[in-house]
Parts: sequence; C-alpha cells; structure tokens
Amino acid sequence: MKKTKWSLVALLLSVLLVLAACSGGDEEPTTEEPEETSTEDTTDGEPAGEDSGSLFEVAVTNEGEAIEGGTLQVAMVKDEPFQGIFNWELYEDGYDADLMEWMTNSLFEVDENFMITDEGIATLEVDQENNKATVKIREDVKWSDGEPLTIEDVILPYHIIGHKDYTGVRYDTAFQNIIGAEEYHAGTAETISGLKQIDDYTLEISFKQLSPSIFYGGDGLWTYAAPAHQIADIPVGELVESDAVRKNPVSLGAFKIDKIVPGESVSFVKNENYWKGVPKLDGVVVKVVPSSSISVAIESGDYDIVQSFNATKMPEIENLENISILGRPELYYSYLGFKLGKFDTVENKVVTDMEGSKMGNQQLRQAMGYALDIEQVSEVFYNNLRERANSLIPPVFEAFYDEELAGYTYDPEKAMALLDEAGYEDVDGDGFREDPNGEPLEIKLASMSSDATQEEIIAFYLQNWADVGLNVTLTTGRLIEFNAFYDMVEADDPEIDIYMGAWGTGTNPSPSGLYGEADPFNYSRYTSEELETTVRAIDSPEAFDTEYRADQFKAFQQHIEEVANIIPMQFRYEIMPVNKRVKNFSFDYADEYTSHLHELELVAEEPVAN
Amino acid sequence: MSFMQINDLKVHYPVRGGFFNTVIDRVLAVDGITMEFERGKAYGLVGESGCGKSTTGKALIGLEKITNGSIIYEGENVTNKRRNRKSSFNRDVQMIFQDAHSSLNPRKRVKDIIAEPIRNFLNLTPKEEERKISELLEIVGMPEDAKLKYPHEFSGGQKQRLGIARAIATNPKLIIADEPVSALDLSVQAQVLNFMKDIQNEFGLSYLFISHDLGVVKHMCDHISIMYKGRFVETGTKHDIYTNPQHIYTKRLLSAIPEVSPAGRENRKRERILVEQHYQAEHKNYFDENERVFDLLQVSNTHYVAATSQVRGVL
Amino acid sequence: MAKKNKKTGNNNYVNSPPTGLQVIFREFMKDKLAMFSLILLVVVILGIFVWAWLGIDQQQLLRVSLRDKFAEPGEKFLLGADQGGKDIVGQIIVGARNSMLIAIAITLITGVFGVAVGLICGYFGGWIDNLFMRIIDFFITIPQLMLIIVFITVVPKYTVGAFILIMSLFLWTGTARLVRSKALSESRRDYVQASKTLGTNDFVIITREILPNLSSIIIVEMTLNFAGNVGIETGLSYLGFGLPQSTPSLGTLVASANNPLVLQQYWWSWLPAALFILLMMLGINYVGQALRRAADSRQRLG
Amino acid sequence: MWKTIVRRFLIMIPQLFVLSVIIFVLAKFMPGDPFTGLISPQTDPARIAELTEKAGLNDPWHIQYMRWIGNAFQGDLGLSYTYKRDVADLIGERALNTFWLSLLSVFILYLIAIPLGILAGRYQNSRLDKTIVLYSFVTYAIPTFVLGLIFLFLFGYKLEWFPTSGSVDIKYEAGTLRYYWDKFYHILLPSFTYAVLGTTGIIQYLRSEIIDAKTMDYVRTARSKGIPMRKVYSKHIFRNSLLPIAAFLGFTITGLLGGSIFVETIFGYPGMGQLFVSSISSRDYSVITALVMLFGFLALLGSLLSDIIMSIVDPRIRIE
Repeated sequence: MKKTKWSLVALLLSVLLVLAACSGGDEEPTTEEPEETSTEDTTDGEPAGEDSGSLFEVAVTNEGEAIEGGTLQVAMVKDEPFQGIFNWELYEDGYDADLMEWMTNSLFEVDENFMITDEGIATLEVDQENNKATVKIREDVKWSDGEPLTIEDVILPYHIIGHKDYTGVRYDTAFQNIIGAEEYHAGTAETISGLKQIDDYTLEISFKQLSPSIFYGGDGLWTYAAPAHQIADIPVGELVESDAVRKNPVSLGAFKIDKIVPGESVSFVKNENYWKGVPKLDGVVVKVVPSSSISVAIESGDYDIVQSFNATKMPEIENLENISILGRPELYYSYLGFKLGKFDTVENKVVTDMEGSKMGNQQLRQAMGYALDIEQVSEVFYNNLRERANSLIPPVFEAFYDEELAGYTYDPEKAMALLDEAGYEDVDGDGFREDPNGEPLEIKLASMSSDATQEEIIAFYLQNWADVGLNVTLTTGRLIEFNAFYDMVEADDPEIDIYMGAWGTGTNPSPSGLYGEADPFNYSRYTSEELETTVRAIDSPEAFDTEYRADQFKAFQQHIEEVANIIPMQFRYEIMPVNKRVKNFSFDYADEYTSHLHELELVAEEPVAN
Repeated sequence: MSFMQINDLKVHYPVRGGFFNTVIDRVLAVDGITMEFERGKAYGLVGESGCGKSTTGKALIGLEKITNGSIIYEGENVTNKRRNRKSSFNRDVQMIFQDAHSSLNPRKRVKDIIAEPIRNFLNLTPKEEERKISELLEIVGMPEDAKLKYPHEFSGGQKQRLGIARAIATNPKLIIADEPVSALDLSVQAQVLNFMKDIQNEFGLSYLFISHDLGVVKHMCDHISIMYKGRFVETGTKHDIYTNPQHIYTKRLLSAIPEVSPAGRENRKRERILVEQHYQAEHKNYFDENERVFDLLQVSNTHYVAATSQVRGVL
Repeated sequence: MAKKNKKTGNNNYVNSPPTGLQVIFREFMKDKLAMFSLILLVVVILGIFVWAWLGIDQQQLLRVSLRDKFAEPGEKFLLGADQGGKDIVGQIIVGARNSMLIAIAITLITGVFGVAVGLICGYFGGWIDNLFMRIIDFFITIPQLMLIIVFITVVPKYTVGAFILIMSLFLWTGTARLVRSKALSESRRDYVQASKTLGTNDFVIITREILPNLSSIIIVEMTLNFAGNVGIETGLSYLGFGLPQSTPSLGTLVASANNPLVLQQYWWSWLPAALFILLMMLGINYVGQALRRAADSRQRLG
Repeated sequence: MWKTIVRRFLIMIPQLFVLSVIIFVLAKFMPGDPFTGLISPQTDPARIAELTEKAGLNDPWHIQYMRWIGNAFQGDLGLSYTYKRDVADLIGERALNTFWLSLLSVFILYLIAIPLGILAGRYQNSRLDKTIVLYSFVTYAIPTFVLGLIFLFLFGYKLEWFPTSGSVDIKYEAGTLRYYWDKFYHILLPSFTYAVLGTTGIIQYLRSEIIDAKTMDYVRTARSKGIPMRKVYSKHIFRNSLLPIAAFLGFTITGLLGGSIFVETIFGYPGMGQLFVSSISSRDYSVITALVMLFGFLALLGSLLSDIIMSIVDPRIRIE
C-alpha cells in the first residue's frame, strides 16, 4: 500500500525511534512518538514549543458542561493491524506504544526540558561522584488489579531486558552501562549486580559511568515498571507470546484493557485504582483506521482524537468545523547527507576522505544546500507544517538550539556563485557543470520512498539542482524503499554520493551515536578532531553543568553548519485533530493529555459531525 | 526380386496405470509381421478395424515408432533411418491418406501442397518445379487453374487425386495407400481406384493397399495378407486367398462379403452359419490360449497360413 | 472449432483460406460497435504515438511546478494538473504511450513464448510436453500477484524493462496452454502426418503447416491478452509497487486516487486516465469479440 | 477416484517444494532484513548483529532453508519477526477472516453473475444482452481499488450504511449472535465490491455456453417435440450450462484469495492479503514464505476440488 508503515515512518523511521523512545540511551534520549514523550513531561512551564503556539492551538478550550462518564473514541491512523505487544520492555512498534499510553507503566514524569521530575510515581536521585542513581517509588500506588506496586516491579524490567533469551533491541550499549548487566546477559550471573534493593520502595543502581543523559532517562536507567506478580514467573523467552502481554496486561495507568480485537481495536475501561484518582471517563476505544479513509471518518464525526495523523493530509481536514486541530513541533529533523568517507568495519571507526570523495568540496556541498527550495515544498505540500531547518537540534530544545544559525536558505544565486568560485563550470555547454578538472559531474542521490508526494518533492529537488547546473540523478533510478535504503546507506554503497534521511532526536538531542567517530550511524562518514571533541563533551561528566553542555551543543551545530557534511532540511510539526466534544485536552509538551488522562472529559454523548 | 523386406515388425504401445503411472501392460498393435515387396506389384493388407493394418502402414513410413524388427530397403537396413526425413527411403516410399480432405493443409494452395515433396527431395528451379506441378496435375486429370486454389474448393474425389499427385511427385517406388477410397462415394471410388491402377502401370509403382474392403483389395492387389490382432493369419496371392482360403478367420471374412444379387441368398446364409460353426470348432487350432494368432506356416510357394503343426498335417 | 471453420468456410470467396480476412471483415461489417471500436483504437493508438513523439517534450512535462499543484482544468492546463503541478493531458498521452508499449511488449513476449512453447509441446508431445505442462501447472498454481510483488522488491533497478520481464514471466502460460491444446489436435491431423512422410522437417511443419492453422485463435488470444495488459500496472501502482515517477503511466495516474480528497475534489488527476483505460479495454474487447466470432463459426453473425 | 486424489496430493509435494525454494530464495534476496527497521541512534549495532546471528540470518541460504523446511514439517513455521508471534497462529487468525470474506464474495458473485449470464445468453444480441456484456467489460476494466474506494466513500462514509474498517466492532461480546452479525456486516461491503468486479469470467462463460447449447441437438430435439422454450431452458440448457460453473468453484475461490490483497487493503480488513503486503515492507520472511506456501497449497487444493466436482457433475469426465 502506498501508505503502509513507511509513509508514516517514511522519513521518520518511526519504528526505530519509538523503540528508542523507551529504551533511553546513554547517547541519545529517546522517543520519537509525541505521546510517548509527553507521558513523561508534566509540569507546566514554557517548553520549547512556542512557535507551535503561533501556528496552532496546543490545547482545546472547551467550556461546555461535561457529561457523566462517556467513552472516548480514538482513531489510530495505520494501514495494517497493530502488533499488540503490550509490554514496555518487549514492544517494537510505535503504535503499540501509542496504545499503551492509555495504561502506561511509566515511573517518571518529565518537565518542559524533558528532564525527570519528582511528580511521577518514582523519584530519581543521582550521585554523580559514585556513578549511582537511586529510584524511590511512592508507597500507595496500586496496579489495575489492586495489587500494590513494589520495588520488585521496578527491578524486573532490568532482568527481562538483560536476559539472554530477550530478543528485543533494548539490550544496548546504554543498558550495558549498568554494572553487572553484561555478566547477567552472558548467563554468568544470576542477577544484575548493579541493582541493589535498599528497601521495599527504593532501588539503587550502579553505573559504569554517568552523563547528563541520566536525567532524561538515559544511561541505562529504565523508566517503566513491570507487573512482577503477573509476569515474573513466565520465562523471558515465552513472555512475548503470553496472555499477560497480549491479552490482559495489568497497568499503572488511568485505564486498563477491557477487550482486544487483535490488530484492529482495543477497548479500555477506567482504572479504579489509578494513583492520581479515578478517571472521569468510563473508557476509551482505540481503533485502527486506514490512512485513505481517515479524513472522511473525521468529518463524519466518528472519532474524538486521531493519533498519527499525517501532515500531508492537512488540506483534507483544515476546513472542518467539528474539530480543533492541535499542533506542536516534533522532535525531529530531516537532512541532506554527503558521503565523505567510509566506515572501517575492522577498526569500527569512521574514516573520512575529503580529497577522495566526489562531495569533498565544501563549497559544492554548501551550494547544494542553497540550491534547494525547501521553503516552497514546505508551503505547498505541508501547509507549513514543515519548515526549513537550520540546525541539527530542533528548536524545541530551547536550551541547546542555536537560533543564530543562518542555515542554508534558498538562494540559487549564491549557490551558483559558490560553484563558480569552486571551479565547477559548464565547459561542454550541456547545461550541467563539470567538476574543476573538467570531468562530467553526476551526483547520485539516494532517497527513501514514501507516498506519491515524496516522488514529486524529490523530482522538484532534482530540478532545483539542475537549475544551478548540477546533474543529480537517483541511485537505482527510483526512490528506494525504506529497508533497502538503510542497507545501502549503511554499507557505503558506491552508487550513493548524497542521501536524504531523517532522525527523530528523542527527548535528549545529544549527537553521540550519530556523529561520533565510532558510530556506524554516522552515515556521512565525516569526523574530525574538533567534532569528536564536541560530541564527547556533550555527554561528559562536565556536562552536568547545563551551561557547559549548552555551549558544546552550540559548538556542535556551528561546526556542522560550517563543514556542511550534513545540511539540515526540515523541522516539522505534528498535528492532532480533536473533536469539539473533548474537554481538558492538551497537546503541549509541557502539559500533555497523557499525563492528565484521568481528567479528560466529554461534553456530548457522541462526537460532533461536520 | 523384392526391393524391400520387412522382418518381424512389431509396434507395441505401453499401457500406463497404477499408482505411479508405470507401464503395466502393452498393446500389441503390430506383433511380428514379415513382408516382401516387389516392383510393380500391389499388396493388400486386409482386416477388421483395429487389427493393426493402419499401424503397419504408418510404422513402415515412419509415423509410428517400431518396437522391434527391421525394414530392409534395397539391401540396406533403414529401420531407424526412416525418420531421417531427407533419406532416399522417404523419397521412394510415399503415402496416400484415407481422409483426403484432412490430409491437405487448408491454408495452402494446391501448388504449394504438391510442391512440398518436390521442394524437399528434388532440387528443381522454380520454373522446373512449376512445370512438374502442371505435369502432375495433368496426370491426375486436374485442370491447370487448380494450382492457385485451396483444397476446400474441390470435391472429395478431386482432393484424393491431389493427394495422389503429391504422392507420386517424387517418382516413388512404393505407395502406401491407407484406405484411400473408403471416404468416397462408391461411384467416385471406382474412378479413383482405376486411376490408381493406371498410374501404377504407367510408373511401375508398387502399392501397399490397406483396406477393410475385400472387394476393393481383390480389384487392386496381386498379393494379399489378412491381418488379425496385429498378426498375419494368412498371406498369399489373390488367387490363394480367394479360391483357397485356409485359415478359419479368412474364411469367415470372405463369407461376410455382401452380395447385391438376391439369388442364392438362402444358400449363402446357410454357408455363413456353417463357416461360423466351423470357426468355433476349429478355433483352438488357429489361436493359442491367449487368442494370439499362431506363427505362419508355409502351405505353398506363395501361400502361408497361421496354424499349429497339427493343422498343417491336415493341410 | 477449427474444423467447423473449414467446413463453413466461404466457398463463394475463391482463392482465400476459409478463415481468412474476408470472414473477419464481414464480421466487423455486421457488428458496427466492433467496427467503431477498431477504427477508434487505430486512430487513438496512432494519435498517441505521434502526439507523444512529436508534440511533447517529456522533460518539460515532468517538470514539477509546485505552485500548480492540483491546478484545475482551465486555460493553462486543459485537464488540470496533478499534485506535482504537471499537466494531466501530457501525462495521459505519454502515460498512454508507455502503458501501450508495455502492454504491447508483454503481449508480444508472452505471445511469442507461449505460442512457441505451445506448438512445441503440442507437436512433439512426449517428455518435452510433460516437462512444460508440469511447469505450466506450476505457474498456474502459484500465487502470482504475491510473487510479482516479491520480484519487484528484489530487482535492483526497477525499470520499464524489468517490469515487462517480470510480468511476462508469469503471463505466458495461458497462451502456451491454449496453443498447446490446439496444436495437439492439429498435429494429429493427416496433413501434418502427410508432411512428415513428404520429408518436411519438424521446424517447417510447425511454422508453415500448423501455425497458419492456429493463427485465428492466436490473434484472438493475443487481442484479449492485450486488453488485459493495458491496465496491468494500475493495481500494482495502488499497492505501491508501480513504476517510478520518471515513467508516467496510466496506472500511476489512476493510482493517485487513493484518498478521498483526490478522489472527489481533484477528480481530473485520475478520472481521465481511468476512463481512457476503460475505453481502450472496451474497444479492444469488442474487437476481440468480433475476432472470436470470426474464429468460431457457431457464434458468427455474418 | 480416491487413488487419483491421493496421487494428486503426491504430485503437489514436488510443486510445493519448488515453490518453497523459489520463495525462500527470493525472500532472502530482498534488500534489508527484519532488523534493518530497528536501527536508531540508541541501538547498538552489535546488538543488531547479535540478533541477526541468533535468528540464523547469517547462514548460507540452503542451511537456512533446510532448517526452515525441517521445522515446517514439524508444523513449526517459525516466528513472525514483526508480530513476535507464531506464524501459524498469526496466519490462522487472519486466514479465518479471509476465508469468510472469500466465501461471502463467492456467494454474492454467483448471485449476480449467474442470472446475468443466463439472461445474456438466452436473449443473445438483444439490448439486454448488450448491456450485460458492456457491464462485464466495464467491471473487468475498472481497477479493483477504484471501485473499492468509491464504494467505501459512498456507502461507508457518505451514506453510512456499512462499517468502514476492521472485522468486528469491539463493543460486541464474542460468541453472541450480535457479534456474528456484526462480523457479517463488516464483510458485506468488501464482498460485494469484490463480487461485482469478479463477475466477468462467469458471465462470459455462461453466456457463450448457453448460446452454444441453443444449437445443440438435444435442444433441437426437445424443441421439435413441442416443449415450450421456457421449459427447454429450465430443464435442459440451464442445468447443462451451470454444471461447469459449479465445477469452477475451486478456481473461483483461489482466484478470490489472490485478489484479497486489494480488497483487504482498501477496507482495512485484517486478512491474509493485507498481512502479506505489510510483511513485504517489514521483511517478515517467515510470514511471507508461509503465506505464499499457503496460497500455493490452497490453489492446488482448489484445482483438485474443481476437478473432483467436475467429475461428479459431468459423467463424461473421469479423473483416472
């Protein structure tokens, strides 16, 4: 289907990112899925999303009289059934995470900077000197089946993820940062030695090394609880197929699962034991709705809120009267990358070769950035739900984002001037520039396929480049499907000179993992002493000093802008259509609905139709 | 002197069946026949439907695979060479088909149909070929303008003449005629048969005349073989067979020839009943326990009959 | 069937094979719709090729013009523009040309291969027939659409050529099967036997004797195949396995109707292409029907 | 007859074997693997490598194949990489949905096609006939998804006569009558769409069958005996013409299975066709291979079924 998973994911790699979301990394924060993020952030405050305010409402203002109870109808835009793994340690698909938000087991809540606060079920104390963290849970919290939450439930997830039979990806370098995790994974230890139960409500975790990431739920810290009384006795290898994960998971959230039609819909009922208080709604029904029909469904008032609504469908709903369209910036950037070297798989490090690369000329790269009319694409195709990016740090991260960066805005004159200066001139008169040696220059672009719009956009970019005299063609002659794209980019396929990708930054936008010397995901294969120093500094112990960290972030952004091994292309907004009957609903990172699920209300018996 | 001999010719078809579709039995379509052909003579092959006479003809000319036995042509063993399409054997042995209509490709003009063997076997210039075709048409008594017509524009008899013209185009020595007139009206039959006789005399042809019609065979052939269940029951000159039939099957077959005249109808009926009684009584002397015809025994110089040696004593 | 043709062949038409052009011609004369379809097809196909060749600069056509996204039919664009601001009329012409070429190529490749295999199997029989029949049986039972999709994901460079080959790989079997059964019955006829005894070699017998007698069936079969192949890439385009954007095709145009907005409001971006496919297929089918009647005396009108 | 059926089953084995090798190798050739989709800045490439190795994806294909086929013989089709579930369970769940959809489609298909085919054949060359032929051509020419989308928007959203996605509304308790009715209600529109588009073959076949039958001797005889035409149709022609249609049942069902890919995708119906398309994009090898094998097997079964029915309804044909 044109809009199977990857149309959503398309540039976004939602799967991966979402995954990441929960795992938290020592290098990188996590989530990509908005709901996800927000779970953790609660407190009021001014998060970064000011700009969103200008374009969209972030919350509904509904003064109507609320009805008693009621069921919230939720649409999840998806062209295939959901997977239905309802366990934070095991799930892999972001859609499962979306579903689990209604019954989340999250221990922490986060503030406007996505840092862990004391508002959640648990609190976090960090002992930087000794590389230790202490997690303390509230005493009066109960699972949805009435069992009390214990420290066992906090320890269990570590033993699931670290287990040798665990098949997920959350056993990663961050997790190995916990002392004893590797021994446990290898089977040489019964438990993870770095986990120490202090009392019934307190857990002390010892790490090999700590960085500021710990405050974002990174460095190996796990931010969810698992119901030990329900799943502790199930062997880890069989967990993913067990009913406790598939059919009747208990939860700490505002709602609990009532019924599931596999792959299609889930109905939740309110959790009488919710620690923040009994929810006002009776329940929530989430249904999978194909992307082709979602707009009509919204119009006919079938749903109260719509998750994963693709911004390209904005024109289909923007004039509807029965909904409010909420929006906020996404933790995301897309970019144009230039291949400047190879990855040495033996030494496991990036080997930059500026001289030997077709794209080695800095002015050429810059010119390619200036030549792209991204502004027009954003306007025409995305209704400005995407905008020209000037940095690799989304502006949401106010503290780290360098708003002074000029970025590569559309300026074909400048592009041509740069090319002329660098010696790229059209010697043979075919309309395309040759390289400084007079050899024909054909630049091969790899780009991911998604929906039909993507084809037009890429064709448009190719035209932009042609307009400044650069002959850019598509690797393999067509857009490359998601899986193949990453295969080729990662393998440094010689057919790829430049590529267009995207990353979800998660809540911790640290560049390590993506731009470090030893990172296989450093696809442009560029590294330098300066860059490496900066990248390391961002996650160094010194960076516990926020100002220092912010300076390093800015240094990183400036360095990338100057070198132009990566040219940021777009930031984007995510939108959520919300029916007019919904009350107390906010999409703001600082005050998101997922942390106020128990306060959601409805003002009419049925969703309003247009 | 014979120019061609057939020795112990056998054509067997496998019968497949059973679970794995293996060969479980064989149909003995032709099961060991021996013949000789002399220049200018006509040989008749007679028997009821399904006795293997057509198969014999087809096997001779290469349309059926020979299971066993050999064909010696001009002193050379050509058993396996018959399938080599351009061999001299193929040029010298031709065939006339029962259904003249279907033996002519409806999509080809008469000219091209007759030219087929000429182009294959004779190296003629287009002009010579043209002349040859006209000549052949004249021989078979067809007008010159037939050349450009298609087969469906002719009557049955005319079509068979075309078939004959095609068969004689390469001046063959032997023509195998498989029921050449059975599909034709009686009046046309005689016409065609006489015509065949004429060209036999003219070109010194030999015929292998395959028919179920004893009358026709009697009219055409010098030498006749009676076939039953893939084997010869009796073989001899026309005289031998018609005046001195030995095998009970031959006798039965001859008694079955219908006669138009009503006179003596009762007699013939009585005679037929006698023959039938005789057939039942003597059955075991002419067929073994598997209903297989015995090997041929020589009765006279030209006359052979299939029987056990006891019967021979009687003879 | 074939036999009947010959019997009822047009005896009044001297010097023509019985299932010849006259029968077809007469059939068309009797069926005005078929006649009209035929003329229309010829004109349209020729028109498209000439127009695409002379009147359209493909580079210009494929130039994305964002400001003209979904421009309405009017002065600038006769039939409006698609989401890339590209002229629909031009795309239909070039797309129709491409789709026609694809259909023709697939029809010819599968036709030639199918006819060859069918003839060989039908004529020779034996193990070679067995072998191919097993293969054909195999192709008929495999889930073709699924394998086609898998193939498309596997090919490193997805071009028109690759598409044609993949489709041809799966579509030859029907023709082969039909031709085989006809060739089998034809091979048993005496004129083939006669040719064998007359020293004609197998290749000549197959091509000169049998093939002409199957020609009417083959023409009908190919015509109907052609109709089927015109819209062949539409469904795949919808599923996301269509041809790349650089090759406009009718399928890609129609497949753009995959959301309600386009379907209702921007109808001009897909409807003309859909109607075009519809008309082409109808036309070819009516022509095919007339041909089929000509080949089958029982249904003949004239 | 039994022997033939058993033999046909035996013949299936090599066919399925060849199919399994082909699909297995092709699936391996697809770029990327189930773990490509897992990359993110946080994932440890070493972990991906570990998972790949654990899944045996680094072995040469024939080793992987032997392992797979070995397990398959023991009824273990492996684990879906995407759904983390037993493939057999996963497909089993979807197969049932597809089965009901196909069954209802066949039913509606016959309901539409048979009367139309008969009318067209009976009143050959009438205006009615021409309209029916036109209809059959048009439905043949319309891409499934265009009609599907139009129906969906018209009947589903505009008129709200039918549900627009899924297989059953979650509010009904499984096992109740209401629940089954709702399931039926969900497949009605997709089945109808499908049936409308699938009629061409049967209409055309029936039509020419009846036209042929009209010239047959037995019909002439019946007519000459003075039996009214209406009776001749109902007693002779229809019966003779319909039998082959019944015999096509097997083929029809397998044909519908193939087309389920489109219908299920349009109507968001969780069946096997939809599962296949999503498995392709997620490189879920075990599901892809299992589905292709299942469809192949069903197709073989369908053709066998058709042959059996044919030999039952038509005494002239004996499968020996």
